[in-house]
Amino acid sequence: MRNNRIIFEDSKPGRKNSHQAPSPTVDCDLPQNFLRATPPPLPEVSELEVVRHYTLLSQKNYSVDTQFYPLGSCTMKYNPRACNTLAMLPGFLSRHPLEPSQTGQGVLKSLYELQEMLAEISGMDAVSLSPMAGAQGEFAGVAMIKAYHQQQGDVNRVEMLVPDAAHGTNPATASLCGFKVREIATDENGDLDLTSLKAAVGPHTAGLMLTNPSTLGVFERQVEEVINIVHTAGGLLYYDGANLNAITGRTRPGDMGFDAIHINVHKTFSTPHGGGGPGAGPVGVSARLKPFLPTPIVACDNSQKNKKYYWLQSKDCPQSIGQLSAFMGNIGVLLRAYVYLRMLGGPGMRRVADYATLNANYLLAKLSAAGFTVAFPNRMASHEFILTLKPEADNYNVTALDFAKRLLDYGFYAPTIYFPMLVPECMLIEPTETESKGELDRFVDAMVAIRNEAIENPRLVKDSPHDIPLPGAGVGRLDETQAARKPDLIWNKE
Amino acid sequence: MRNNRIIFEDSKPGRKNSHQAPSPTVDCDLPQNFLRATPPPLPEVSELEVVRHYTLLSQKNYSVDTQFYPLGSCTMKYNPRACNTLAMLPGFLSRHPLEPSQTGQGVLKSLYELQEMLAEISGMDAVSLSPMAGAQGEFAGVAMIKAYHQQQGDVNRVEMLVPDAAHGTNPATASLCGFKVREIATDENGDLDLTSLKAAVGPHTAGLMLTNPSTLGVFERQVEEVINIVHTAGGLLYYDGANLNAITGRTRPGDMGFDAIHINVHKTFSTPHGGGGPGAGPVGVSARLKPFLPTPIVACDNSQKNKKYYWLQSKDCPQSIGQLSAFMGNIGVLLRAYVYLRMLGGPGMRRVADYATLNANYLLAKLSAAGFTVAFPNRMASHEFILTLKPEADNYNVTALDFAKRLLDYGFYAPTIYFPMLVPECMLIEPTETESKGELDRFVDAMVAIRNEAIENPRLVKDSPHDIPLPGAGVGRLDETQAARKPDLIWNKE
Amino acid sequence: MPFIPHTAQDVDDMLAEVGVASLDDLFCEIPANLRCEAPKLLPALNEMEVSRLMAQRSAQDGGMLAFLGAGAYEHHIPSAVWEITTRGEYYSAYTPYQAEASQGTLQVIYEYQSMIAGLTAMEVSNASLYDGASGAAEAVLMAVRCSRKKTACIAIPSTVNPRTIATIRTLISQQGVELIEIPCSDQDGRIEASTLTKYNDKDITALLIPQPNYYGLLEDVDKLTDWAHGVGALVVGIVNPLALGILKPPGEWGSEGADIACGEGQPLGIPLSSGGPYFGFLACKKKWLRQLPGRIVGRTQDKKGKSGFVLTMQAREQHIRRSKATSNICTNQGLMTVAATIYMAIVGPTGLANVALACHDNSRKLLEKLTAIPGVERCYDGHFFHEFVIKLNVDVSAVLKELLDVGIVGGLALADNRMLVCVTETKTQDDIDKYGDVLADIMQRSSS
Amino acid sequence: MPFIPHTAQDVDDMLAEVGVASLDDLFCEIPANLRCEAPKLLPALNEMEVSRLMAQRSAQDGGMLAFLGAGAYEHHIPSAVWEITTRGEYYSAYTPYQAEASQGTLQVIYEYQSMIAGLTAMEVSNASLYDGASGAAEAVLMAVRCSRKKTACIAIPSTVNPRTIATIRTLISQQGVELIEIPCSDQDGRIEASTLTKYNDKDITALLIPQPNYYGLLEDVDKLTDWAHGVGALVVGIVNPLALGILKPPGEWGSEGADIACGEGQPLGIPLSSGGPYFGFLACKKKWLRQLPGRIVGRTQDKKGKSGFVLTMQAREQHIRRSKATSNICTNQGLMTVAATIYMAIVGPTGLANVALACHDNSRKLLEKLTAIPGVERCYDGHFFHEFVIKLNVDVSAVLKELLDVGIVGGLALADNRMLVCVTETKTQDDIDKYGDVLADIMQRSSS
Ligand SMILES: Cc1ncc(COP(=O)(O)O)c(C=O)c1O
Ligand SMILES: Cc1ncc(COP(=O)(O)O)c(C=O)c1O
Repeated sequence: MRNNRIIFEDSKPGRKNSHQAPSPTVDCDLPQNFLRATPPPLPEVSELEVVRHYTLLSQKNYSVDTQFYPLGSCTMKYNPRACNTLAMLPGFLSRHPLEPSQTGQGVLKSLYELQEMLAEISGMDAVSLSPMAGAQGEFAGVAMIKAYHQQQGDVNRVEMLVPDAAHGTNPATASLCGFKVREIATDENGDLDLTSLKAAVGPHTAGLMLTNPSTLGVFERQVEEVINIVHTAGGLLYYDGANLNAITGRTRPGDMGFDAIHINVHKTFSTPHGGGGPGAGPVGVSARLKPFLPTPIVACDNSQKNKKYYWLQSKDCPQSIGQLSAFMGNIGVLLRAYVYLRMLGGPGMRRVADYATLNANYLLAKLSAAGFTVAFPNRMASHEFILTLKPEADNYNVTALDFAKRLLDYGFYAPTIYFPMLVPECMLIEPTETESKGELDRFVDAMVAIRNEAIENPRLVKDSPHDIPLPGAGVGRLDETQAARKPDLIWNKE
Repeated sequence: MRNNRIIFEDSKPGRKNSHQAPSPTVDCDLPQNFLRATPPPLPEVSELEVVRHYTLLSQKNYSVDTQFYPLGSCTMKYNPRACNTLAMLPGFLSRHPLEPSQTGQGVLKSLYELQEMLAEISGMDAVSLSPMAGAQGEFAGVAMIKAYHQQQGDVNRVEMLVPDAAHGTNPATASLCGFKVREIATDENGDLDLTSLKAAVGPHTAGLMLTNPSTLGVFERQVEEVINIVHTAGGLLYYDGANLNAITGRTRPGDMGFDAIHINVHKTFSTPHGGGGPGAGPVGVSARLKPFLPTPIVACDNSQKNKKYYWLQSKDCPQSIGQLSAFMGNIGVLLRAYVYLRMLGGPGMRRVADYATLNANYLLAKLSAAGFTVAFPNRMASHEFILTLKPEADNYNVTALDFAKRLLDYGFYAPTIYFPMLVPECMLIEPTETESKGELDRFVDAMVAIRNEAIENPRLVKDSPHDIPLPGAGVGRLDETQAARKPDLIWNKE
Repeated sequence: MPFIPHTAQDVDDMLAEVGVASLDDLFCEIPANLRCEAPKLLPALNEMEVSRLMAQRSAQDGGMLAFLGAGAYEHHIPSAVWEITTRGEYYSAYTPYQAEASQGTLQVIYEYQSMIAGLTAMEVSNASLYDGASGAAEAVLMAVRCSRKKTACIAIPSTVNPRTIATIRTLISQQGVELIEIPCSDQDGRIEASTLTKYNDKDITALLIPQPNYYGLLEDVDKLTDWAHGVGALVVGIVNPLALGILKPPGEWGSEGADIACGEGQPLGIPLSSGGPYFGFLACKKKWLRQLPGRIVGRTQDKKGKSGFVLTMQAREQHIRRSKATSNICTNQGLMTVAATIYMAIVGPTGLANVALACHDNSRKLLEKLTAIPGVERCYDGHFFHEFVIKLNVDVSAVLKELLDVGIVGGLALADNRMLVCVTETKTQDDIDKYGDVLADIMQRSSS
Repeated sequence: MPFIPHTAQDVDDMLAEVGVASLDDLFCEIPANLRCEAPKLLPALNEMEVSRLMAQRSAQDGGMLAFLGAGAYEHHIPSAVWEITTRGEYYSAYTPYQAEASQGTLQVIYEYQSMIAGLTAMEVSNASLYDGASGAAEAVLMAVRCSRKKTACIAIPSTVNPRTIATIRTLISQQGVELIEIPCSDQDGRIEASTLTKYNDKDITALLIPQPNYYGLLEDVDKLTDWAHGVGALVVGIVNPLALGILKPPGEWGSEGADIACGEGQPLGIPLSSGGPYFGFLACKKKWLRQLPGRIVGRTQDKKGKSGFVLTMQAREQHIRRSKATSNICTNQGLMTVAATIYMAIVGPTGLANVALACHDNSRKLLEKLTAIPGVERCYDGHFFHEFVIKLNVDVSAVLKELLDVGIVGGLALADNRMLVCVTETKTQDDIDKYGDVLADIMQRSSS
């Protein structure tokens, strides 16, 4: 079938889209030793072939625009199309990053206002927009903590505390910053185990990275005590803002006492996930970390009647941890977040948390009533929650993975199942505030139907997916082991 | 399944997208008798639901961007995406049609140049862009012919000659213009039957509407004689330009002697078909019909150093047949045609005909070699050609319709089969110049495979389609008879 | 070769398969004396060059603060509308002849028909016509077919948009249908039921009723409809679909409702684009279904009972009925109806009403502002939707020119120094104030 | 409620199902003293209002005739690229965790990896990093892991883009990796092999080689590569992918080829956008595969033998390996690689070469034009790709300011009244002449 081919398989030597590139007029004066001996092995296909190929491929994706996508921890909510249209206006797209700030007052003003609004929402003193995703925001935050201790001459703080429930980026970031990672246990209600925490803190503690609500889908109730313990021990507190969608307008990390925070704009601020980015991970800090913020940062000169916006560079911020990319970060993504924020305003941002939380708790209540096992049954869910399918695995030998694959057949993307590792056969479900009650009800129906299948015909579930509603009914369950064992990572002619 | 629902079925009373419409600030002062008693019964759905619904629906279409679409007579070639992007630039979209011409020099200049280029390509003396599709172009052309005769005092010319092979719009247009339609026969080689023509012409003849190459996919070889016969009888000649793709840069209707012609820009000039329009049907005329051209027409004032472009309105053209729409026709579509023409230039437009014709003749040769029956085997194909599947129908009881439906399962849109009615079990196939040899070869393979199925398992073909490669595998063959007998034309709650 | 995928090798192979030596040979059936060379067009540009050219031209155009209406209206169009509408699967498909591979387009049209029927309170709708004016002409021809009277005589109020009238004339003049223009009262700018009584025994086939009318005024549609039905005429409502967010729909006019409703669909999510493409909508009572021109989509089932959509009632159409068809229309404005459907779904009933109300509010505000200026007065004083007519005591075209110099298109000049002004929801209080202030200034200068 | 689909009834029903009385109750676990009110943000605008705001702001921005490069380059982007890339199915999906429902994204990445590998002449590629500079930092850390030396010491020529160097510093400084900056010859603006010999016994872990370098010059990559390999260092090539349309790919540098190739992907179809989002690419020899950071896609099969694509080699990544991962990267620049893949497929090998050649030609033309102006002279005289450095005998920032007044961004000011100038295929002869003429004029005025 046409759409199983790789683009290279449509290639024909000598085919070119001459309307897309100028024809050379003079001979190249560069010596041979600088030049490639053979043309780059790119496919030679017509523009129609390209359009057809990539249009058909796009149809082979589930996405928020086409399916309910309850991928926990990822906040797969609706990405308003206006954000895309407006961020792609010609004036924004065509400007070179090194043009003088005069030619970018439109974008700079927008970014400045975004900085201010993010500070207000998070309760932090200052914000830098430059990190390009959550993980880079984490890096910036942890590096600032390190820089702070160094500035204080506190050089023995070499340990970063990370709850065992944390997202993989947290420990990875801590080691990238040269810290030793120390895991803190979680108690049976999903709160941090304070005994474990108390045992861990000390003069080696640089800080603690906390996600709140945690990746277990519950709010850390002892957050003040946790912060107090760490602060008292001389450590700083990092807030992983991936779950900010749960609390905007309801509580603020800054008020809780956090020193640094990153914000995934591709989550709470609804910028598109793009099949894996680009996102952006602005960092916010308390006053004491402000001098360390990564550059560049947008500043505003109020001295004239017309405000002037411009970039503060590393030379303007001598204590900064430095720049995280060649230019200014993912501006186009940040513009989308700005448009989103402008459409929602303060009350809108509070509604985000309200209805994200309502949807999660509603779905939890329905699934629980339908007989599924909730991981933390005594807790109010945040914007997401965890089921454990351990009973189903034990009784019918049908795992969370099997449920996930079968959900695809029912036209739903699967919730997160690889994480958090603490809960066996977990299913981390995040419906987001933009899904309707009707859609949630249909999801419950599908889960119930699959459990019935698991009871009556477990093979059906274990062998799924069978007929994903995608063109050509999609593929069946793919062999990941073979993929890793015999890596086929690039196309070869033979 | 989600994507079988009608948008109204997702509606919930009271739901609104408040970010898309202002909230009223004052009470309406209009008396009740002018107002509707109940709100309009539109669906109440969220923006995400709208986006998801219509994105999913779009995936249920075959289109040029996704499939080979050899729909004869429709010229389903690649629509360059640049034409879309550039015609939708903000300055073009935002201008009101009644703004003074000063604010529209960009669009007017483009349209003026388009008029000139279409005149050059067609060999006509003047062009008006205003008709909004081919059929309206036909109307304009035939109305001009009528106006001409009237101006000449030649009031008895009440008959319009139309070949029996003609597209349905031709006879329909002739009657819309108040003419009696007289059919002219086609000979066994696809040329017009001159005896029939000679018998038909006379003092009642207003004109002849000819498609050349005809809808039988062959060039009318006696075109000069045909024209001569009609002209001699005092009639005028109308050229249906739907098939201009076959001859651009190779021959010109104006040089053949035609008096009026329409051009489907959504065919030869590659503007999108949009699931059924909008197209545009500019008309070109010989000198004697020029005064009758429909308005408005773009004119150019050369008197100043900077040329000024403006619209000629009906008051400027007292003999005009008048205006065909409230404003200026399908400007946005015409801009796309303009961009296309600018990218191709003169040599490019000749290549269009060359390779459209090559592709058709190649496909014909391959299908013929594969044992299919060509309707006009002694002829060179134009940009399209006709197979007759009568042998297959007779031998295996599998019709052209069955072949068409089964082709859908193979991932091809079907060729035209309802037309031309002259050829039994016809399949009018138009590959267009933008399809690759590889794609044509795959089409031949599919046709051969289907014939094998017809021999071995005719039910398979007769009951097709079975599993169209569309999400959810699409629908099976739909019952058109029931649709017409019990019309279900709008959604009703119950 | 731009857009042509063949390599030199392909071309050779294909020519060989066809059995000819060259591309020229493919055209051997064209008489030699008719053959030509490549046309002399503007030189070919690559996409980069043409992009720059068009960017420059578009930058020249538009950008005005325009208070223009008269049949085309500036409205906010949600971004989602065109982001989805221009998806290749809608954009590059054609009329859904193969229903099973065109369910996307077909279902959209079915939903479109449902929305238009709901908006107009009619029972059926077609899948679109070219624009509002040509659609009105089709409505007239349809009314003639429905009425089956011997002679056809259509009454058109002079309050119908003159562009619509002109278009109707062009399109129906070929068929010997008589058009009677009904004058409006100079005082009111509307049709008085009393004026109509003069035509009581004219054997009118159909009466066209515009709502709102060309001057933005609301006609007394109930009385007019009842009069027409009283004299055995059909009623064709020409309506602004956006105004139907709040205005009484044609299907509910008078005691029986209009028979046919048509209008310009542009306000429903279609950009102004210097005049097109727009689309005409056409809806009617079920009893006239067989006279409805254009495509119609119906719901049906496949053999397994799965529901699906097809083009239906094709026996009316040119490709089946040929010279006896209800119209010659073939390609219509499909993609525009996709956009309109998405627009209507996004704004919904409340949104449409709110947009209509905002237009109305804004136009009241501007009217007040403008008529407070010495030398400016309102013509007519009835209720209006979002357009009104003012009269200046100075030369209107000179004033418009001055306004243009500061980037304002103040309205459309009418005879007698009158001007038709429109305000939609896109105008802010600042815009309204700016227009008022600038005009006040100009008026003061011209009177001094 | 913007973007929230619930009706009041829904909310009541859902609260009841949850068993709480109000929305407030959902937040009962947040300590009371930490609760807050809605944040005080700029007032909410509806889509119409924000559209107008952003249109105004974007109209303020850009629009210059800019001769800027220095790491980001203006190129023609075929319309098809972003028309397809922003399709909802790419735009609103996430990292393809569920392979079977993400084959679109996965296959695109597989093709992307293949194209990047082909372009760089490397054996494997990841699925993207944030940008070229942070990608170079990842490449450095990777090289450190690959080399397994006790101490890590990276040699960076001073001809690497200073922004890249600064970013590398930020990102690797936490890990005790030593960076040695290798000075370039003031004369040549390039690294001389002779300079390198001074570092022969420094136990260098890896040498970074920029091609073209920051000044647009072509480094003698073969010699540099061979030197590095000779002293047991790995070679990391930092390349402009568009230049690889004609330049020798890293995999073919010297006798063994570079070990790792990285660079800024922006030239491949990504708009300038004031600096991002762009993407970093990273490719390497197969033997280093397990040290490669970031996502990697592989081809595999389902149970029926149908081929498909999955994320693979995940044991390297943070979500499995946690603190021992090759990187902390999670969200990368997926959508940018979709655009780049479509870009590369549309232009193809010939197109990419032609674009590169046109850039080179244009920059030669401008160089000639500018250096003909009295007071302007070229710094360095080696071969260059599409950027070069000139030196003025007057204050460069004053000159740039004057140029800006006529809409020209003349280049990037460097120290000593030097200026880095870039010309790509987007500039016409007229543009080049205009720049030359205006500069000549300014120079004349400033010298008189
Ligand atoms: C809890 C948590 N922290 C951090 C991250 C990393 O953010 P990013 O993917 O933007 O780098 C994620 C992303 O999924 C996350 O869920
Ligand atoms: C031969 C021929 N004539 C006329 C037409 C009518 O053109 P349009 O559909 O643009 O009205 C067509 C359209 O398919 C056609 O094929």
